[in-house]
Amino acid sequence: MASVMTEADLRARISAFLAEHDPAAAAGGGDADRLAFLRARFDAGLAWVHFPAGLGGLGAGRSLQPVADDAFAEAGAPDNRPGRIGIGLGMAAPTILVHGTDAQRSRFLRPLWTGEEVWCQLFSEPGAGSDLAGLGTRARRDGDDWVLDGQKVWTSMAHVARWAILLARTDPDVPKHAGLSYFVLDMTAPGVEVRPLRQLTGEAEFNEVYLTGARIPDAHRLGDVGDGWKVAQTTLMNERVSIGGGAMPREGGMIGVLAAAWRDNPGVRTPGMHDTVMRLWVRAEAARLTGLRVRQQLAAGAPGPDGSAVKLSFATLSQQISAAELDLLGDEGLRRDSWAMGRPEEVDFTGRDAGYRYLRAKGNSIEGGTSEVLRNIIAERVLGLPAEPRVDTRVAWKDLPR
Amino acid sequence: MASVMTEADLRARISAFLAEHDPAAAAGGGDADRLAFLRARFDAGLAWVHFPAGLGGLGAGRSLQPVADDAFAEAGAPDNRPGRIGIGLGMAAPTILVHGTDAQRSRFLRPLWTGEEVWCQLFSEPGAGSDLAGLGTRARRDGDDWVLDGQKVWTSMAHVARWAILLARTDPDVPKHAGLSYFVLDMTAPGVEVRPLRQLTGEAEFNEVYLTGARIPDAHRLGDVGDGWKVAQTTLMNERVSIGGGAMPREGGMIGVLAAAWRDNPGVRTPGMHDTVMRLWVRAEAARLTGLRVRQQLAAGAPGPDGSAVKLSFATLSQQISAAELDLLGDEGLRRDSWAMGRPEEVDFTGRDAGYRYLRAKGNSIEGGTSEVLRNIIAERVLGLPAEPRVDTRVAWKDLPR
Amino acid sequence: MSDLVLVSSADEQDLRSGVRDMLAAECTGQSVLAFVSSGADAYDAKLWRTVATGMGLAALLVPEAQGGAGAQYRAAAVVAEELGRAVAPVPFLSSAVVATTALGSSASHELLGRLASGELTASLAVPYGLWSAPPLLSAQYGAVTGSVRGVADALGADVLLVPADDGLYAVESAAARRTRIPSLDETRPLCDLELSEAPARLVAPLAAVPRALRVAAVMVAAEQVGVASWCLDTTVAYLKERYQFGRPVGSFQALKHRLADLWVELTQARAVVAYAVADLAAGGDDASVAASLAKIVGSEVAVRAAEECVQMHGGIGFTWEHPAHLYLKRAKATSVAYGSPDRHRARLATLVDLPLEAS
Amino acid sequence: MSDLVLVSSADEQDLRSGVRDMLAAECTGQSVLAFVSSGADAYDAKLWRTVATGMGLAALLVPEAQGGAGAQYRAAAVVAEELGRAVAPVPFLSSAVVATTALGSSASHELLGRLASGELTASLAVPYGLWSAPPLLSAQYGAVTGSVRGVADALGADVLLVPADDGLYAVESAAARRTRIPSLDETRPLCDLELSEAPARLVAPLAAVPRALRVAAVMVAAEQVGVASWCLDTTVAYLKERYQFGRPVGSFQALKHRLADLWVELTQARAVVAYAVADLAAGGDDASVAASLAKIVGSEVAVRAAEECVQMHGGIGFTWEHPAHLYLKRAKATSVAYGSPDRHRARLATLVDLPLEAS
Repeated sequence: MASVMTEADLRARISAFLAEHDPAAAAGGGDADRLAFLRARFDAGLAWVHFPAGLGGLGAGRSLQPVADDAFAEAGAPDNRPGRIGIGLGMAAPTILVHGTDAQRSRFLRPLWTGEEVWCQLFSEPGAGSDLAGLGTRARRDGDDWVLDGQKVWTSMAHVARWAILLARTDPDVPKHAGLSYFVLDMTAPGVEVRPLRQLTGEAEFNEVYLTGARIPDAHRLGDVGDGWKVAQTTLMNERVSIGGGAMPREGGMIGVLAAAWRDNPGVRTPGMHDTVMRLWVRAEAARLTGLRVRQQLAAGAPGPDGSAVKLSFATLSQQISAAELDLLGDEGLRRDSWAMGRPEEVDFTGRDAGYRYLRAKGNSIEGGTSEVLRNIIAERVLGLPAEPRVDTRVAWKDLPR
Repeated sequence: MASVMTEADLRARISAFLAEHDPAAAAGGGDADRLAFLRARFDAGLAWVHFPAGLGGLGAGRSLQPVADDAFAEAGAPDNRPGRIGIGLGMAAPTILVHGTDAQRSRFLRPLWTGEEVWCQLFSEPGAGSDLAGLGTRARRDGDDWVLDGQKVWTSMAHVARWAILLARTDPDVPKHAGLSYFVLDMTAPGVEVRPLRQLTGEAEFNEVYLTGARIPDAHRLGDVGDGWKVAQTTLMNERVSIGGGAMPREGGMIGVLAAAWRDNPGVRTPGMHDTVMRLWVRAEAARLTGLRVRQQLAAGAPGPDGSAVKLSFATLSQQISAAELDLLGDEGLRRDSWAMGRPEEVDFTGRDAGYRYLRAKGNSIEGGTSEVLRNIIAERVLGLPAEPRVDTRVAWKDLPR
Repeated sequence: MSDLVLVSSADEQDLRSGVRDMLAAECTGQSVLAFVSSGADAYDAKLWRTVATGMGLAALLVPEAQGGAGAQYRAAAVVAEELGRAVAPVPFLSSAVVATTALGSSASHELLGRLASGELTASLAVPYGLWSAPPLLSAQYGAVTGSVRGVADALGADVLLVPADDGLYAVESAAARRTRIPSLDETRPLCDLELSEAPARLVAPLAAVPRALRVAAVMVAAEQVGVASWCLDTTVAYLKERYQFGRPVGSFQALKHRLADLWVELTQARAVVAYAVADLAAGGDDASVAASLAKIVGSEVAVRAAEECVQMHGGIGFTWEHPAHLYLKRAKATSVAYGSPDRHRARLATLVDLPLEAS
Repeated sequence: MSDLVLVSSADEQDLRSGVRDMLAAECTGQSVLAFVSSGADAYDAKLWRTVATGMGLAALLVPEAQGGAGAQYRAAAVVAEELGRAVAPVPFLSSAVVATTALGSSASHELLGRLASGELTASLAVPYGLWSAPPLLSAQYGAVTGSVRGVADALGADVLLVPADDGLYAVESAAARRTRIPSLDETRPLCDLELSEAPARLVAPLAAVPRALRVAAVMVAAEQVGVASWCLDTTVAYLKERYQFGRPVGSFQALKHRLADLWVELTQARAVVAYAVADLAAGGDDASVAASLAKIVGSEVAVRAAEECVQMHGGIGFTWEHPAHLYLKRAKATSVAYGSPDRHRARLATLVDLPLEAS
């Protein structure tokens, strides 16, 4: 079904909108001005243009979104701080759109997009990392509510989030994939406790979330009872697309940091390190060009599987490059800015000091799907290699060894 | 049980023997003189001194063998051309010693050691490589004989061998490990056909052996019917010990070839290749020192598992080093001596030209147990990591998918 | 440069299918094996007629004025990749790419028309591993004297293009003494050339050589992508059907992960080569960087894929009868052709201002 | 050199057990974590008393004449390895190995006796990454002036050994301005030193420094073997008990193969370090080559083991609460200590006649 909205149509609508709503005034004004502008943009269907009319969009093609974003940016309009609400935009919103009821869509999407309400994701558990479907947080039905007990982990933004998307076990007596349901949890509800989770960089980007009798109204269930795994696929698919995504110039990202370190420190150069730097430069440029090609495939409507290559090589490269930077700098590279426990709301993998970059990069092959899981996915879904013998798919969840 | 034989005892016996049998005359004489000398050495128990008396040995400690070998070599005595009869010495002999009847030991060991009779090994099949226990060559009982049908592969020396150690399936109705028996096959028997197997170097070191109704008297069975897998373990254990074994000086083996290529060709040096050469030099020296340490552990009677590390890294290194040599030499390295199909009886991995070395090294991670199988062994037997789920150990061999 | 098109057009996909179908019929693993085992010919003449004349692919890089198809780099890269996938023993790279590009730098030359039609083949008389300035022979009174070692496809070429003192000369190959070298990759045989006052015509300036080498690096990288892709596909197919331990070998996770990594590397090589080809097609703003990148990444993935192909086939991969070794030899030989990855990284360092020495 | 003993004696095995048992009681992952998290101290003073005084291990490299145990390199390597296995925050390496070796080069010095007893600790005032000639401070009229960046364990040292114009000087550490640097490895903190006419005594010739660095490279390599071995053992144990997909994670072949490779590398590193230590103990015929080899191989295996340890622990390995990161930081920091593998490969190239440039 081809979209009827053309680029010219869209530009006309944006011009009209901007004529009525002064972007500069909104950007220069207070929070209320900013919010009013964003709400108006949403109501005009210019938020995510590929969403349906009435939900912040115009039912336009996905490829037109950059047109809108660029036009608003050029006009100096305030943005919705996408770095802060990435989980809402990238994971919760597409899931609510596909699996939510009309009431859920109307309630959640607008404040999600404007940034009034921050979202977080309560999927991973200490006992369920790569094997997400093995999770054990229980949701028991009680009247019109569900009562939650369990522990979630690796939750970024939980300490500022208003809402969470959450996966819980509603039936332990069936095989693990069949006993899950998907909910929206009010993070301000009683029985929800958020604790910072300090990571090896010293910072605490993430949280642990303890659920002790926390209640969720059944109206905040997304999808049918027992369909949680299916609903979560929508979330995870969108997560993978969003990681390692943006277009970059040559020497963008971590390789630019290493190249600068090389250029700025002629005194530490050696032939061996030169070889290392050049090998990494080539790999980084290859990865960058691959990303460029993936985006062209997407734009051409032929989304190949190459996106998984992008995420996998992003992790490997960021680790190798940050390690090489430390090797290059020698003991000067061991000097950190601080070990204090910060709580950053946005993460810059290339930021701070060389030690931070090296340590933070270790997370890139764990968060959002380990590199091992990604290799399994490539081997089985892309190359069509056979699965390993499975021992966990036909047994009731409660009877699995753990 | 400590050996009573001391090094001094042994040296005295050797001196006495050499006084009676002129080593120089034997070495300088014809084949008959050579053979007479070797037979006498065997009969004096100075062949493999750790073998029992009467079977070429003195029941001495294994660590005394180098004393005997060195003494005979220093005296200029003829040797039994160990490179040509390696399979007999390294694999058949220990297996016959442990599992053979007295009659079998008496018949086979003496001409095996003197080199009168060359042995080969008929284990691998086209359908059973890493999964040796899955082999399909059938042995059916017929009176006092067994009748063999099947195909064996990767048989070095089959074209000159008089005898073969052979593993065949005597019962397809039980799980695969339980249905095997172990035989000695007369390679001159009717129904045994040997064809050269050309390999990617252009040479044919190996053979395929076709068995079509070939008969083996039951008296040439080693171990009980159905115990073939157990008997084969003795053979394979001895194979692994013998691969990658000998002591080497620094820059011995493949790394010496690469180092010489570096020193002899200043015109092709680059910083990048220098880094590669140095990395490999370090790895090769580390592997060499590891071999030295393994031999000290063996001599101290504490044979650690480090021997598997030696075989695995030998394969990896020989491949990387020979590849680096080609990279270093550029198009000059592409010049081969010849593609003619030779039939070498002894193999020198470091011989011929750079292209030969690169190609031949590819076999090092396949022959005598693939590197993948070796990694499984290290992971499970050394590190104690759990086995993968098995689907093939409780099913009758004939019902396995293949 | 980010508006270069890195994905295939429908026409390019059609061309790919056409070439692949033809090769599936006329250039199988077994036929190449038979070609190499006999060691008799310099190239597969029948196959070359189909490629060059039948399908008109020798004309892709010949200017239209000389009867060619114009500088169709994107199409030529498709052909190079498919020929690599089949380790086809034909002089497409050496004659239709390298020699043709070198000649094409001259204003016009009647030789080009004959190369375009497939009537003649030519070979640039430089060592196969050349990546910088060529060794120059001596040219006097319309005759060339000297020797060149290890020239690709010169054995079967009708014309040699010889870099000499003041330009590139064309020499009838019959006027040269050619000695075939048993070469690691017998699908692209090397020979040594001796010229003794061989009659020669000046056909292009010496500047034609580096340009031809740049195009060669890109096209050989496309070929390497084809080599790698055959190796990956063949290994995956084999591991699906080969059973050991009661399971398809392809279900073992260690192999799966290595193949996943290989696929990632191949995906990246495709993108890098697509970029280098697109840049050439668009006029070559970034030609030096792109060519070196492509040659590095293509060489590495081809060698790795071929090595994994041999290893993962186990014993059968080590035999002469299985075609895997043809790919291993091609991959390793082309990895040093027109400059090894190491040489190209050194060049790249200068181009992108990451020098070893302080400036 | 091949008659050097590369396996442990019974005495060495007893020493290893003794140190390991003590550390299991007094230096756990949780105690080191608490030490690092507080960031208050320069080293764990209580643990150091046990190591240095209680077990007498500070005396291992002190000559017998100065109240030490003689140059017991083999024993010192056992201790270094076990302290590495526990990422123990004590100045054994910097004081009992590096400073002691530097001082030991002088004929005799009363300081040595006090270092041997554990009464005092000392630190050689050179940058932690030093691998060639040290930066020299200025010495005049019995006082030293200048600064040194990034000195290991100087923060808690009583005495600084400062390389200056004409020799190595001893300075009371209170006479220096010391600034603690938040360092990647807080179990061996770095600080910057500023000396302004600090009273100083000449205690050894400058030649003491390269010798101390050579011994340091070997002993830090032993420590790295300990780091790697903790990482491998801990990962293997975790993967046996951690279930995902209804199976122990350690049954997944891709992880098994990576750990098998790591074990091979560790086995080799053990052999290389054993060789370097045995060579030192035997007088050091091959000391330069052996030290560089050990530092390269030890650094690489420690970093790889620690990186695999973090990765294979998944999320928990990325947290502050799990001790894996202590090993990652120690491994990475010691990989540049006393010269990175890259620097040592460059040195080795000269030593074994594999020069980059034509001679």
